[in-house]
Amino acid sequence: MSEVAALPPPESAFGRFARRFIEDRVALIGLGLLVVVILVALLAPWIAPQNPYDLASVDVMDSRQPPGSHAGEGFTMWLGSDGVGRDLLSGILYGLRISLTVGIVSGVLAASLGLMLGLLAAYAGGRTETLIMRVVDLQLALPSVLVALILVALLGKGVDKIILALVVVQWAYYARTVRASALVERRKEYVEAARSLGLSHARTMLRHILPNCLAPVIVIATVQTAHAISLEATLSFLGVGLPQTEPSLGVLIANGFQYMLSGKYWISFFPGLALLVTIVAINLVGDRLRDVLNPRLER
Amino acid sequence: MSELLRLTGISKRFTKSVDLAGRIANVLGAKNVPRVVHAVDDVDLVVSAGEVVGLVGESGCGKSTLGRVIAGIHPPSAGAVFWEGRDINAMDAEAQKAFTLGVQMIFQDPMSSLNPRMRAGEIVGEAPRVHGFTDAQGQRAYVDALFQQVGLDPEYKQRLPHQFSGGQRARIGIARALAVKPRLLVCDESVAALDVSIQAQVLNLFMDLREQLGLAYVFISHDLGVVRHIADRVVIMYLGRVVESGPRAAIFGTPQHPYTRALLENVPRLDARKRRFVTVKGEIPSPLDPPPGCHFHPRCPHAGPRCSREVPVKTAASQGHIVACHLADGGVD
Amino acid sequence: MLAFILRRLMQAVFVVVAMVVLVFFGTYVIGDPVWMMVPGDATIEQVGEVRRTFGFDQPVYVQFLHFLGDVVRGEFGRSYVHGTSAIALILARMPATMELAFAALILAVVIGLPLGLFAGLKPEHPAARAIMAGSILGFSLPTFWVGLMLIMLFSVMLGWLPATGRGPVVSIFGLETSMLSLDGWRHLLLPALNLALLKISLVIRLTRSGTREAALQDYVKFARAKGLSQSRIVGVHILKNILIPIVTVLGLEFGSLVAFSVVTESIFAWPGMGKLLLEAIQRLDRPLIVAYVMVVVLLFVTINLIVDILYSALDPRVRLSESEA
Amino acid sequence: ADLRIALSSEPSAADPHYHNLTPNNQVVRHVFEPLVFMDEFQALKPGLAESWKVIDDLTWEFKLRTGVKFHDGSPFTVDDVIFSLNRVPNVPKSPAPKTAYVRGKTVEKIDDLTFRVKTATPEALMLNHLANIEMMSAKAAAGVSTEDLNAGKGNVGTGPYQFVEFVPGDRFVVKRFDGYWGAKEPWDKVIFKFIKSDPTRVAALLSGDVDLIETVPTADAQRLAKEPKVAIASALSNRLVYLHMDRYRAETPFVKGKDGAAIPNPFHNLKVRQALTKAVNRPAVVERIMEGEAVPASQMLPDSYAGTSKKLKPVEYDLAGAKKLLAEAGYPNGFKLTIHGPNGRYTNDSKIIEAVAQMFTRLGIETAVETLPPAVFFSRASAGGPDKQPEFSMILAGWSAGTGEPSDSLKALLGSYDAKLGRGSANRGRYGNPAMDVVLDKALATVDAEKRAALLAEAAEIAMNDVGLIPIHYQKNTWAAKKGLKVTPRTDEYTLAMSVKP
Amino acid sequence: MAGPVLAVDNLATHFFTRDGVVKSVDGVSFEVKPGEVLGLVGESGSGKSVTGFSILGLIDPPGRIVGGSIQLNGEELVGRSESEMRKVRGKSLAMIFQDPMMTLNPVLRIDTQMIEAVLAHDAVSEKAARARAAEALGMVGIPAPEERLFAYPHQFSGGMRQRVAIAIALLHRPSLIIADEPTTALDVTIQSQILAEVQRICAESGTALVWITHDLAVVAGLADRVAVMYAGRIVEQGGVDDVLDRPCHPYTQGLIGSVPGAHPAGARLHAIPGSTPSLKHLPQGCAFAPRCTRADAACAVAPPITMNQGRAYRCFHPAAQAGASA
Ligand SMILES: Nc1ncnc2c1ncn2[C@@H]1O[C@H](COP(=O)(O)OP(=O)(O)OP(=O)(O)O)[C@@H](O)[C@H]1O
Ligand SMILES: Nc1ncnc2c1ncn2[C@@H]1O[C@H](COP(=O)(O)OP(=O)(O)OP(=O)(O)O)[C@@H](O)[C@H]1O
Ligand SMILES: [Mg+2]
Ligand SMILES: [Mg+2]
Repeated sequence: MSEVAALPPPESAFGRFARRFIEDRVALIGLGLLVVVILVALLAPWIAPQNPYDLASVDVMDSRQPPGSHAGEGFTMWLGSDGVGRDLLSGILYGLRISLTVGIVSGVLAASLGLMLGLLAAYAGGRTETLIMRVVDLQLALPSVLVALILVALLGKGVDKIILALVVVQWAYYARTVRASALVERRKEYVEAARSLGLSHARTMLRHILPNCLAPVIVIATVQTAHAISLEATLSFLGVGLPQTEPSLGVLIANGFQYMLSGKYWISFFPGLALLVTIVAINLVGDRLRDVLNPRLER
Repeated sequence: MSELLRLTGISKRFTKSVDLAGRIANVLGAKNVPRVVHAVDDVDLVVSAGEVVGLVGESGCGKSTLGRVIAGIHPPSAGAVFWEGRDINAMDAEAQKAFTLGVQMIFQDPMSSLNPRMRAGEIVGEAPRVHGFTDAQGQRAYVDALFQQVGLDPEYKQRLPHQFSGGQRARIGIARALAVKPRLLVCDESVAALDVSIQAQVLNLFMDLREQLGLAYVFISHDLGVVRHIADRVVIMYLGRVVESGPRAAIFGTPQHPYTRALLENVPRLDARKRRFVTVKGEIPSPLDPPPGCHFHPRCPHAGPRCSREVPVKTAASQGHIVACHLADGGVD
Repeated sequence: MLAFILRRLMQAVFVVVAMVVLVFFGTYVIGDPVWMMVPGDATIEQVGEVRRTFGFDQPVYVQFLHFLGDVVRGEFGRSYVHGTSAIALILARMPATMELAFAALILAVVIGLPLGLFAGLKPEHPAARAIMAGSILGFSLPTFWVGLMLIMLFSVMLGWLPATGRGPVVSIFGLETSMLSLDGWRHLLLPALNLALLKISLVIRLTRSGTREAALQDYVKFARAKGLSQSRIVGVHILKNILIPIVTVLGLEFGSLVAFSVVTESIFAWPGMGKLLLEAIQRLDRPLIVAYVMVVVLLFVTINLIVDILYSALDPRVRLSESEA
Repeated sequence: ADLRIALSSEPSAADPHYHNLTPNNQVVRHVFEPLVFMDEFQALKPGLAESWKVIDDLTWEFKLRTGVKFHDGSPFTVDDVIFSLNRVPNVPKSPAPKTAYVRGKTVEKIDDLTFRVKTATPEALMLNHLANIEMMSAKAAAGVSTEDLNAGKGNVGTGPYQFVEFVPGDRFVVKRFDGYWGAKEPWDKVIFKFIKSDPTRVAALLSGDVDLIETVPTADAQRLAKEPKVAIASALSNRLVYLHMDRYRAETPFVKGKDGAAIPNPFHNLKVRQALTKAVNRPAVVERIMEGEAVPASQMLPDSYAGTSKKLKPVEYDLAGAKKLLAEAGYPNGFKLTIHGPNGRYTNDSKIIEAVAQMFTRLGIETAVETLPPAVFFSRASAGGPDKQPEFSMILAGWSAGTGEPSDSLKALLGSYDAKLGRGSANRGRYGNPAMDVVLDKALATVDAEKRAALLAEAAEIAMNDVGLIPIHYQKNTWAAKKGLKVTPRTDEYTLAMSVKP
Repeated sequence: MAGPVLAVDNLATHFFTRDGVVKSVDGVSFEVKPGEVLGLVGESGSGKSVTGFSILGLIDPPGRIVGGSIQLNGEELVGRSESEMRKVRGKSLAMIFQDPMMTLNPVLRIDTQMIEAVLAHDAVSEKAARARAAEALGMVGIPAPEERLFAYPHQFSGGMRQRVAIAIALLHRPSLIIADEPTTALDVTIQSQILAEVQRICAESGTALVWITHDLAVVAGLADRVAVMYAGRIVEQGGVDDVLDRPCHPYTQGLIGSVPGAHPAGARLHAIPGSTPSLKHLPQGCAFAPRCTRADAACAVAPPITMNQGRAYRCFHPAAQAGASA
C-alpha cells in the first residue's frame, strides 16, 4: 500500500533512545566521566601503585604524607597518604571499586526486589497490596542507621553486609515507584488485551506490565545508586560502614574527616572529590535518562 | 443464523465497600455508604453468528463495560453468559478457553491497546504461539499471513507501535485479535480515534473480514452514522440499561424511545445545512446517583409521574424491536 | 474525613507495633547494653548487679513481656542511661529537631522554588543549566562532610556564624523555639542549610519538571489566550499546580529530614533528638530507641495527615474521604 | 567572667551517685566534693576530710574540715557523710552505681566532725574509694530522686560552684559559690557544652564558641600547638591501650593455619607472645598514629605512678628477633589471625589495630582487622562466645586506672578469672598466672602504702614478663584553650573548671 | 459593507525541530466577515490548530510565523510584541480549545479564572468583574450562575466546562472567536446543546466565528463557508453548499466519500487510500498527489490557488468545474 512512503524509516527503540540521549552535551560529558570512572575502577589492580588492601605493603611509617611524597617502598604517592600509611591514589582507585560495587549491586538487588513486590502489589491488589504497602511504610519510617547497625551486629561488617543493609533500606522506594506506575499500566488496554487473549497472569505481569514500568525504575535507580554510595559514606562515618582495612571511598572520607581541620586536607579531600565526580557523573546520566525516558517530554 | 452468544439479565456493578475505618467512623456518626456504580443493569443480548450488533449510547452509559463482560474480561455481577448455547460458568476448562479465545476485543485507543515495548510481530504472534495455533517455526508465516490479511506489509513486524500511524495501529490490533481465530469481535469505539479517511479504510476492513471469515461483531460506538452503516441490529443504551434494541431499519426508521429519537435528531448530518440545532435538555446524570424510575425521565420531553416511579419494562414494539419506555407500555401517568 | 483519619490511625498503630517489636528484638541482638553502661573497670559482680537491676539476666521474651506490661500501664520505659522517662527525654529534645527540620524545609522552598521555576521556564538558558548541574552537588556530597566544610568556612575562617549549638530559646505557647531571635537564627542557619542541601536539590528538580510539564498544559495556553500577563500565569496558574507534588514529596521527605538530622545534629552539636538517638543506639539504650521510633512514626503519621489535608486544600479534585491508603 | 568548656561526652545525670562514669563525675565534681581529693596527678589529698588516721587494719578515723558550708548555707557535718554513704547503694535504677566503694564499710559517728569507718577486710584502697564518693546534704537531698537533681531540686553540695541547670544534649551550667571554704574561683559562671564530634569541638574553639576544649583530637594537637590564639596543656593519662590474647581455649576461633585449617591456640606459647610484643613498633604507633599524643607502654600505668615497676621498659621493636622467636615456637611461616576492636571507643582505636596488623603481617602472621561499633564489640568480646565466654582471639582495648594506682588494673585485666572473687573481671583473654595472683592478693590486703607498692610492682613484672597482655601505649590527655588561660592538665582525664585560671 | 474581521494572507508557520523543519502552515489565506461562521476542516495534523494559534500569536518555540500577514479589524498582528498581543487576546480575539477537561485550570475556582480574564483588560472593580462573569455564565445557559462561580472545574461535567470556556471567550464581546474542535470530546446530545448555544450567541452579538473541526457534518450544520486543509495548506474554500455538494478538490471529495452516513448501509466506503503524510517529508508539488487517483505529471509542481466564482481551490484537475458553472 502507499502508506509505506509516509512512514519514517524504522528505528530500533535503542537507536532512538541513544540518539536522543547523546543530543545533550552535558549528558555526554557525564557518560564519558562515568565510563572513565568505571574503567579506572575495573583497572585498579593494574594502575594503582600499591595494593592498599595488602597490609604487608601498607606501612604506618608512610602515614599522613602530603601529595607527591615518596613512600618507603619507593613509589610516589601523588595524592599523599592517609592516617595509616595507605597511598591515597591507590586507596581511591580500589575504593571506587568497592563504592561502585556497593552502589550498583545494592541498586540492582533493591530494584529487583522492589520491582517484584511493587508489581505484585499493583497487580494483585486487595490484601496482598495492603500488606506489601504497609511493609513499605514501615521500611520508609525505619531509620537507616538503625537498620544498618542491627545488620552489622547480626552479620558483622563487610561489603556484602552493607549491600544487604542498603537493599533493606532502599527496596521500599522502588516498590512504591513501581506500584505507582504499574497501577497506571494495569489499567491500559493492552493489559486487557492480554487477558482477553487468554495469556496467564504471570505472563501478563512479567512480559507486558513489567517492561513498561522499567523507565521510572531506571531513573530512580541512578539516583538511588548515587544515594547508596553516599549513604555508605555516612554509615562509615557513623561507624557502621565497611571494614577499615578495605576502605571504600566512604570509609576513606570518613577516616579523613578527623584531619579536615588539621591542614592535612588531602586525606579527605581527594576521596571526596572522587566521590563527587562519580556521583555527579551518575546523576548527569540519570538526569538525561529521565528526560529521554519521560514520554511526556517527547514532543 | 445460529446463536453465538446470549446474555441474559447481565448486570455489572462496581462497588467500593466501606472498610473497617469507615464503619468505625459510622459508629461515631459519620455517613460512609458503599458506593455502587451500576455500570450495566439487567441487559439481555443475543448475537448470532456473522451478525453485526451496534451498541450505541453516550459516555459512561456502560457500553465498554458490557463489551468487557462479553469479551470475558470482567465477570458479570449477575446474569448468565451463554456461548453457543452453553453457560460459560458450567463449561470445562477446554470449552472456557474456546470461549475466551472465541471472543476478542478491539480497543478504542490504538496506542494504549498495544504494548509500547513489544514489536508488532510479537504483539500479533505471542498468543497463537502460547495457545499452540502455531509453533516457533510456523510463527513467522502465521504472522505474515495475518499482516497481509489486515493490509499491513509483513516488513513492519520489527517495528514498535509508536512507529506506526493510527490506522496501522488499528490494523495491528485487529491482527492480534484475529490471530486466535475468534468468532466474535467486540469493537469498542475502534474507529473513533481515527481520521475520517482512515476510519473509512478500517470500516472497509471490518466489512471485508466479516465476509471472508464470517465473523460476528459487537460494534460499540457513539457515532450513529457509523453504526447505521455497519450494523444489522442496533442496541441503544442509556445509563446502564438498554432502552431500545431492534433491527437497523426499525431503529432508524421508526424509533420508539424518546431518547433514541433525540439521539437521531441531534446527530449532525452532511445534508442538513445551516440548521437550527434543537437539543435534549439537561446533562447526562451520574451513574453513581442515577435518577429513579426511568433513567431518562429528567431529560425526557414526554415524561410523566410514572416515569420517575417505575422502571419501564421491555416491550416488543414489533418483531425483534424491543423498547423500554412507559409510552409504549400504557402511558406515563 | 473521619474515616480517613481513623484509617490513618489504624495504619499508624500497625506500623508502630511492628516497628516496636522489630526494634526491641533488633537491639536485643546487637549486644548486651550492660557493657555500655558500666565503667570499664567494673567488676563482674557490679556487672551482674546492674544486669539484675535492669532485668537483662532474663530471657528476651520475658523482657519483652515486661516492656509490654509497661506500655499497657502507659509507661514506655525509662532510659537505661538517663534513668528518666524515655518519652519525656525525646519530647524534650523534639522541638530542637523540629525547628531544624522546619528551618531546612523553609530554606529548601525559599531557595529551591525560585531556582526551579527559572530552570523550568527557561530550560535552555545557560543559568538554568548551571542551576541543574549545581543541584547535583546537593545530593552528591555526604552530609557530614558538607557540614564540617560549612563550619570551617563560615565559622572558623570567616567567623560570621557560630559553629555549634542552639541559640537562646524562647517559649511561646509551650513550644520552645530559637527562631525568634537574631542570635537564634545565626545558630540555626548553618545546620539548617546543611540539612536542607539535599532538599534544595530536590525542590529545584521537582519544580523544574513540574513547571516544564505545566507549561505545556492546555490551561496555560488558555490562560495566555485570555490575555493574562506572564507573571500571573506563572505565579498563579503554574505555581499552584506545581505546589501539589512539591508539598506531597516534601511531606514524605520530612521523614528523611528527621533521619538525616542524626548526622547534622552530631556535627553541629545541635541538642535535638537525632543526636539523642545516635547516642542511644551507641549505648544500646533500648527504651530510648523504642520510644524514639514510636515518636517518629507518630510524627510521620501526623505529618502525612497534614500533608494530605494540605494536598486536598491545594488540589480541589482530591477529597480526603476518597484518597486510598 | 564566664568560662565555656566543650566536653567530648555528655553526663547522663546531675546526680553524683547515679552513674559512675568520667563524664558524670567530672561535672558533678564542681558541685559536690568527696572527703578525699585527688590532685592532677591522682595523688590523694585531704578534701572535706581534713585528716585521717588508721586505727587498725579494719578501722579508719576521719576528721572533717571545719567551716564547710553547703550551697544552702547549712554546715557540713558527719550526718551528711553518713547520709551520703547510705545513699550511694540506694540510687534506684542506677546503670553504674558506686556501691562497690561503700561495700563492707560501716560508719560510726564520734562527734559532728569526727567519724570512724570500719571495714570487713583490710581495705588498702579506702582513701581511693572515698575519693569517688561525693558528699550530699542530708537535709536538702533527703528523698530527692535523680530526676529531681537533674532539675535542680536538692542539688546542693559544698563545691566551689553551684548547680544552675542541666540541659541534656546541650549543656551543664554552674555558677560560683561565694561561701566556698577554699580559695575563691575566678569564674562567675561555667558553661559546659557537649560537643562529641572531634573536628567540631576544635572548630568551636577556633571560632570562639568556647574557651576550652577537652580531648583534643590527635590530628589537631600539633596544629593547635602552632596556633597563636590557642594554648595547649597536656598530661600523660592513666589510660593504657593494649592487646589481649585468648588464653583459655585450646583452639581459638580467629587463628587459623596459613592454609585456613584449624591449629592449636598459639598464644599459649610464651615465645609466640614474646614475638608478638617484639613485633609491635610502639614508637611508630605513637609517632605516626597518635601523632605524639601517647607514650610507649610497658605495664599497666606509667611508671610515674606508685605501685609500678621501674624495671619494666617498653619492649623494643625487633622484627628479626620476633621472627626468630616465632620460628623457634614452631611457626616459621606464621599463621592467620583476626584482631577485633571497637571503632570510636578509644582515640584512634581502629587505626592502631590496623597499624598493629601491618606489623604482625610483616612478622609473617597474616592479620585481618575487624572493628565493630563499641556496643557490639564489648558485648561480644566479653560474653559473645559459647557459654557466655569472650568470643575473640585477640582484641584491642583500653583501660584507665581510676584509683590512680595499678592494683585494680592488675586484678581486673590479668588476675585469673574468678567470678566469685571478682578477679579478672575485664580479663577478656582469660590470662591466668597463679604466681601473680598470690603476689597480687597479698598486695591487696596490705594497707601499708610502701609495702603494697613493692608487691604490686612485683606482680606487674611477673605478668608482663609472661606477656599476659601486650601493652601498646599510654594516652596523653590534651586540652586546648584560648590563649591567656592557664590550664592544669590532669592524668585522670577530668576536665574541671578548677584547673583553669585566667 | 464593512471589511473583514479577519484577513489572513499567505500565512506560514513553521516548527524548527531538531530533525527538520515542520511546515505546519504554509501559505494559508482566508477572510472572515463580521457575523460569519467559517468552518476549517481537515484531518489530524493538517495544521488547523496551528493556524488558530498563529492568529492569537500563541506559537511557542521552536515554532515561528515565518511569513504572511494576519489582519484583525484592519490591524496587522504579525510582528507584534508579546505585550501588544496580550492586549488583543481575550479582548477582541478569543479562543476556545478542544478538550474541556484541560482548558480550565483544575486547581483554581471558576470565579478566579473568569474574574482574572475580565481584569486582564478592563480596570473595573472585582465586584463588577464578578457580575460580568455571572452574566456571561448565564448567557451560555448555566443555571444559577452566581453560585456556580464558586465551583471548581472538576465539579462540572465536560459540557458545562466547555460552556464556561465559551463564557470566558465572550466576556469582552470579541469580534472574532476561534473555536478549536470544541465539541469533539463531547457526547452527541451535549454537542448539539453547545452548537445551539454558539449559534444563538453569534447571531445575537454578530461575533464572527472560525470553527475548526474534522467533522464535516458539524460544519454542514453550522458554517457559512468552509475551508478544507490538507498538509498545511487550504486546498479548497467556498460556500458550505458549494463545497459539500460540488467539491472541486479530489481530497474534499475523498473526505465526503469517507463519511459513513452519506452511503447506503453496508456498502463499501470510498476511502482515500494511504494516510496523511508527515509534514517533515512532504513530497514535491501537490501534497495530495500520492493518494490521488487523478494525479499525473502536472502535479509535480504545487498547484496555485484557482479562484472560481467565490470558490478557491488548489488543484490542476478539479472535479466539479462543471457543477460550479451549473
Ligand atoms: N473498573 C471500574 N471501577 C469503577 N467504576 C467503573 C469501572 N469501569 C467503569 N466504571 C463506571 O461504569 C460506568 C460505565 O462505564 P463504561 O466505560 O462502560 O462506559 P462507556 O459507555 O464505555 O463510556 P465511554 O463512551 O465514555 O467509553 C461509568 O460510570 C464508569 O465510571
Ligand atoms: N510544537 C510543535 N513542534 C513541532 N511540530 C509541531 C508542533 N505543534 C504542531 N506541530 C506540527 O504541526 C502540524 C499541524 O498540527 P496541528 O495541531 O495544527 O494539527 P491539527 O490540524 O490541529 O490536528 P488535530 O485535528 O489532530 O488537532 C502537525 O504535523 C504537528 O506535528
Ligand atoms: Mg467506553
Ligand atoms: Mg488541533
